[in-house]
Amino acid sequence: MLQATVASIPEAKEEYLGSSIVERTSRLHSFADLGPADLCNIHKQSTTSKKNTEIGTFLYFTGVDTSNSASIAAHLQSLATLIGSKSQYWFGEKKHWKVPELTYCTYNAFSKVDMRVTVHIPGKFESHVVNNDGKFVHDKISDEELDNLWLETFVSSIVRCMIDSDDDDANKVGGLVEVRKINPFNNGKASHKLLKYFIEGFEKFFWDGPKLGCGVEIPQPSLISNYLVDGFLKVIQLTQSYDLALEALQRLEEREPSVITLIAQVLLLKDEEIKAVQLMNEGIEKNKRDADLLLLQAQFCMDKKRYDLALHLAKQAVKSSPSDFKTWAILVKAYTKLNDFENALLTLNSCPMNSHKEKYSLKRVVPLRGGNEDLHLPSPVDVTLDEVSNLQSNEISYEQRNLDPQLVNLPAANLKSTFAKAYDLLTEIVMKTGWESLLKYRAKVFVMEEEYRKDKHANGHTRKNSTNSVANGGENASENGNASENDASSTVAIKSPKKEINGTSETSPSDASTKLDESYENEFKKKRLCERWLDNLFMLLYEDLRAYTIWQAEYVHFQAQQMEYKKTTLEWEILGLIAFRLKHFKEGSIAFANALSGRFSAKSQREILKYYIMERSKILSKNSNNSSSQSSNDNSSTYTHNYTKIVNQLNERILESCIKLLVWNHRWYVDFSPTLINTLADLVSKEGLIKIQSLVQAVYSNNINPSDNTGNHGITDMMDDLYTFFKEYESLGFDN
Amino acid sequence: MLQATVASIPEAKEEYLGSSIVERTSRLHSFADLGPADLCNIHKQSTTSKKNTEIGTFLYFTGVDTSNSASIAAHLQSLATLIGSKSQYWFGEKKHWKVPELTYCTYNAFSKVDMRVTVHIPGKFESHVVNNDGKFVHDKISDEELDNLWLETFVSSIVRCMIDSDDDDANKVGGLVEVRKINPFNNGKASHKLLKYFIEGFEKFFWDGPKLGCGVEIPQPSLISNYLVDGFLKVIQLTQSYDLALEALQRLEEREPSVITLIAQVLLLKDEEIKAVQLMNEGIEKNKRDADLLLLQAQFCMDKKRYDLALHLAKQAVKSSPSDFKTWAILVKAYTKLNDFENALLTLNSCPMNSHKEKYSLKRVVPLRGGNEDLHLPSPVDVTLDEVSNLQSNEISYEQRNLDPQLVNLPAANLKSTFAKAYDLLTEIVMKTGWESLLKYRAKVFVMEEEYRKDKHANGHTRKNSTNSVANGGENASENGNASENDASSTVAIKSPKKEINGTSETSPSDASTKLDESYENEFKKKRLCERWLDNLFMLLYEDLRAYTIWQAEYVHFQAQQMEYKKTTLEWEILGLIAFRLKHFKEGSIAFANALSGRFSAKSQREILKYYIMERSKILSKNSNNSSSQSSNDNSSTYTHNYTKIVNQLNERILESCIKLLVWNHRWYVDFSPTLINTLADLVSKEGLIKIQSLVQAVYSNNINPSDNTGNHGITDMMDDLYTFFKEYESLGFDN
Amino acid sequence: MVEVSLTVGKLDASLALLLTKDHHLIEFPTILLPNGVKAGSIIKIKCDQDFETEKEEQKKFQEIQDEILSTFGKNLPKSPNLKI
Amino acid sequence: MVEVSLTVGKLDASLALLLTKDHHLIEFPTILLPNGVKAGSIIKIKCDQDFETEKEEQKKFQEIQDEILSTFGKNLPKSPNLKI
Repeated sequence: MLQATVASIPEAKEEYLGSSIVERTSRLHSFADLGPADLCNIHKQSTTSKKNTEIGTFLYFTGVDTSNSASIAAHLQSLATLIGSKSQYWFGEKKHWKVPELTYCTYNAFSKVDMRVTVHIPGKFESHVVNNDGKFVHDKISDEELDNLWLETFVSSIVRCMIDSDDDDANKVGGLVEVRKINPFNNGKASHKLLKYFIEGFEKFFWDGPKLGCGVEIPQPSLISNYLVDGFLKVIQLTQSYDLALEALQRLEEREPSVITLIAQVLLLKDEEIKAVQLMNEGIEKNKRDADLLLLQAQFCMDKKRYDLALHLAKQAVKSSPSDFKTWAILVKAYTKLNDFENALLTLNSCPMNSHKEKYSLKRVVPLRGGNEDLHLPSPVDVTLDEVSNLQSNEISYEQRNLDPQLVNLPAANLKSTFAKAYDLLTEIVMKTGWESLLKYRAKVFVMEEEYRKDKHANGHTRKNSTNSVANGGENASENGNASENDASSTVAIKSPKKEINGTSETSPSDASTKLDESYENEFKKKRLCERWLDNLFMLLYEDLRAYTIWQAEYVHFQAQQMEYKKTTLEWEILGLIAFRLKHFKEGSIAFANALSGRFSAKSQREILKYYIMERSKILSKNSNNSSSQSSNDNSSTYTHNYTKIVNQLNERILESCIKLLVWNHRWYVDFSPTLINTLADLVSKEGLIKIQSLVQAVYSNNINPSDNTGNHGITDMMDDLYTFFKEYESLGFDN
Repeated sequence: MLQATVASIPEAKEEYLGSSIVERTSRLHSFADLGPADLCNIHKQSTTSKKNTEIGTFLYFTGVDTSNSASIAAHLQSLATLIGSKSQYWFGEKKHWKVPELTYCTYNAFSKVDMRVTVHIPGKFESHVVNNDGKFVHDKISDEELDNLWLETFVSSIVRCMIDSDDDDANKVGGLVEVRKINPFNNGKASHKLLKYFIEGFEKFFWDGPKLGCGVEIPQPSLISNYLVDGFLKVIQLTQSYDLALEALQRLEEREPSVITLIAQVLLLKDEEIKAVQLMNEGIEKNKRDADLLLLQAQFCMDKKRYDLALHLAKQAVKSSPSDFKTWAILVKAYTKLNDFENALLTLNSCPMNSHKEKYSLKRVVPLRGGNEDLHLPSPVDVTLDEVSNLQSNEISYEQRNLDPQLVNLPAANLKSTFAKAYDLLTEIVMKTGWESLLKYRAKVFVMEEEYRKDKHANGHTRKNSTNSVANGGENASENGNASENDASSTVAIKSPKKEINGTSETSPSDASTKLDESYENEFKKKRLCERWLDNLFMLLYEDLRAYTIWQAEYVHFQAQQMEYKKTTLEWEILGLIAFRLKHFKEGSIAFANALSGRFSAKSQREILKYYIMERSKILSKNSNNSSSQSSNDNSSTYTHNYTKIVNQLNERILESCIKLLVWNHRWYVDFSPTLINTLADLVSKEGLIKIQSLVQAVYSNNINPSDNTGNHGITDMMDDLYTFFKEYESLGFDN
Repeated sequence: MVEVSLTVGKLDASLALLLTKDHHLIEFPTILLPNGVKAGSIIKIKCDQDFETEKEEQKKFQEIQDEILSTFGKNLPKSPNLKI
Repeated sequence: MVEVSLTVGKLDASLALLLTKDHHLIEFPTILLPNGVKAGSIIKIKCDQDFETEKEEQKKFQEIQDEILSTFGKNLPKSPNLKI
């Protein structure tokens, strides 16, 4: 197994000894939902310097076993040993540290208390419970209550480490880097015990799940939709422990019928499709307004390409839960798939927006007073792959400084929450209609907000003010005359017909209302007002399409001139992201491949990995159709040959992408990436572990090509860890 | 006339020569509505230092004549002469400056351009027009267009200086202090020309008025309600030029019938009540849905104490413009006056909130890089009154540091926009009902939001999200469990009955909706949901009442013990503000008087001035009733004697307050305070100029009591300026 | 006259969310819904112009205007303005 | 059945603001208003439960459920899983 090294521990300097704990305490009352990552405070003494001065550092953790104080103490002990075992470069100086004391804080999101363990070396360890006000409440707690608090804490920790998205770049600008992420379930036999303990905790605290918060698609957490449930399902998928999950869920269902949705979800994960379908049907018979179940059934029908059935279910879901974004969203999707674009736009316009919520992500609790100067970010040397590990940040900042201004800050890239999801729905529509037709559909169903901008109505009394937090671009532009005129000239194609009324008469209230009264009976009455946020999304869509079109046109032009179309990695990456937003996946994948041919980029790598997986599943589903219809065909064997070749190629690319991303994550102290593990598990289930092992062995045995930036080290060890994990949980394909 | 001295010019140091202009240019695109104050950039050379180094400073102006480039050049020229005429202390060093160059920028809010004049000394002056993008567009403009731009600029300037509230403390913490405010109409004969020019401009640009924005009570500016109209009416009131105004408005009315509201307003200002009533009646005959006119008529009936008539008009106003705050507000007031508290609460709950808008106030355009270290804030010595001019800031900061924690940050004090106005409506209700009855009325008409907190509905689909920017206290508290529990214990009296459903079942969607279905038909159906912001206002009201009650109880207790009830000026001031918010004006005035007995405070002085005026008008209206009914009474002469004494006393206090505030404003470079001028003009109209003059002469001849902190200097000169103004515009009473 | 069929999507304390066939979302006060309506119920709404009430209200409003005019808009003999 | 009288306070492109006697403010789609209605008009709204349509919709929904079950919920003979 890969042993943690001292170079895998990032640290930040404290302002004064213990200040990070003081800061955390002062912010306890502001922790919402899942709360922040665990915090570890380390006291360090230099053994080399004469004076016996102590300094304090801290870092964050996820995935550490927090099921009781003893296991945390053991973690701290081994951390102290690790740091004390070797000298290290510390802000340019070689230092040998001794660690006399460490404190670990982990947030119990159920009871809203901070659980803390302090280890003295040499000496004993002690633990504390700190409430929201920063007061120690340990004394007032019975042993039984304390056990319960620890179980809650453990469940909170696991949910946090599962929900914390590994889609994001581990090293994004200004983000949290002084954090180490560990796989909580990759600890041999012991982790089986932890898994069972977690499922036990899930069952026990299921009723408190809403306390942990929920994602952006629903306004309020419910018993069935919340982070506890999300985390639980992710654990089940990761460890493929479907039967354990089903047992627990069936017990819960006896008390709460709506749990049936979760059972059906696990059955689908387990590939027991028929059982799942039957169960969903039963559930709906019992409660035909169970929106979660209707959604699941609708999604199932979408996956089966029965959009007609999905449409009916989505309609019923909307009727059952009209304030949820996700019920409306699937209705939009169904209409889009059925080419009913007018209804798709009307339903999109009715989607309830949720501007106050953010996706869960780990954030700094202790601010860095000295900025990045306070950070000690060593490079782990145990696992390296030259092109990934040697990436120079000055190269990236050069690209940033010289970025094509057309590509800077395309506002669609910064959409958040439900606005991002609504944009996704809109691009699905434009993908099928094209821009010009989309505008026609829009004009057919909507009266545009700007025709009514003067309208007093737009203020207190409508839902429109929910949109004020949309990307700033649009809002600012409309606030001052000139800017919006300039804007108009650049996006002239997007503007709806100019107002005919002008100046004077338009602003006269009596006048305007008379005008409206006269005309409303005809055209306007049949149309609906386009919500301001949707209006804004059309604007952003136009900008994305413009950037995309310019790129494609330039590319053709350069090809005609037989000139090289040169872009930096960062520029290719942005173009790729635009293309992906617009669902031009092929073009996007070319851009990402170009980006990666320049240098490694985690984002491009992750996006192209998605593309490979998408392509493979397209080919696999085409083949399963072909194999039934063409089995008697003459070309069968050539077909099979080609097919095998393409799939093998894609699998190799997927494996390569995973490995590069694992190395990148490892360099940034992230040794737990559920998405990548799931991708590899899927590969193992399709190809068998033996084949994967030998592929890795062939390409990544240490130090093959040290000359051409593909030199590497430790990758097979890193992968061995994952093989062990697959074997431990008997992942599909682990035994062949 | 009071000549400006070099000590009346505050300055701020620029980062580099001309940087203030660069900053302003870069922010031009973000100027909204009226835009910021004029900016003056000054280049200064020290004549004493050997090296010929130039530094740059800047300050803001309002009230400068910006009707053409020559008048601005003249203003700059005299500023340069003033600075060059004398040496001055400059950051602790005696310096003699020469000014080789000055630039003046003034924003044209109609055409959204910045008009600039630069004067070189010696040399010529030049002017520029800068558009939103910071580009010079002077070349493309014809002479005629340029004249038009200057007229727009002048009107913008005058409106800015009238709208800029002089209610606010001139020297509030963190506010703009590097600004000098001048009375644009106190310039002898010349100012008559300016006044005519302004009215001409008003008439010409009336149709573009909405471009200048509007206050918080309406969501969007209209032709009749906007800052241009507000500024116009203020100028008319200040200069009492009603006939000029009526001529212009009558011409406008021919094209736009809704102008009738403004004509009626001017008639009321002019005290031509019967004409105004007839005109309002005519206007309503023509358009019975003219909300502005209905509002004016309703307000008139309120003033006449005919609340029954006002109620009908307010109802019609709401029906005519249901998205305006102000129509609903007067309906609430009418119900409150009629003791119909249930309807008062229901209509209050329907008031459309406007959380995005702020009151217009002058803001910094050029940030101070070095904070207050960059500010040169000399003390004018030409007009002083010891207790006002010698106020020490360390005394105030001592009081701030030692402030009673109970009085720190009472959230009702920080309400903004329509929320502050709604709170005012609520305190009017509680003033009549008392707290306990108010709670009963509330329980009778509302279902409380918290009973439905889990409710998904509260998200995208209701008007409730308009309230998210309400004072943070409430919002935060509800976001994390413990905090809101703590909160509950302190405000337990305000909480509505605890939820009966608990934990598990409450969060189960299917379950909860069944429960609701069963019960909604009875109680809930008849009640209305209390908007979250109103719920929050109840909370704030409770806190204000608690603070008020504690104060009153303590006071009684101390009196019983014959002990002195000791508070600092700041504490008395806060208590006074609480009392005023709660409409306990008598108690508030005592608190302000106590505050002012400790030291001068502009805020307390302003508030107590309001109280004196309120008291006087109460006595005057009581007397006009008495004089008709009791004229044959025996006590008549004693009554008249007492009455005269009280009114005289109040008038003296009003005069004293005005003078102190004028001195305070002058110390902070503010030589234009419309509210104070109007108050004094009112005094002159009641008492005659001669009496006021002799009163001032008697008390404020220079240097009477230099020993007891009432020493003064220049006050009679300052007042002479105002007398000249009154004479110039023939204010009522100027000639006796 | 307009008649339309709507589904009750959600039922709150005072507001119901109604859905039209073409995905209009309407906030509707529950007080205006017939008894017995539940989330999931379908309701029919008929809408008619009410000219009679309009006329009545107009008349009442005219009376108010007349009263205002006769109370405050006539030149009454002014009570002498006492100067003290 | 519930019948209520409302004033049209404001008429927008697609939404009208209606006011009840007791100062409820209702957003109402203009499409549901009768022709000829203006700002200031008074309208009558009648609201009834529509049991017939409820039944129809229920039936249609049941058919969808049945189709889903018969299409995806029966143990069909699996097509052989070719391993290549």
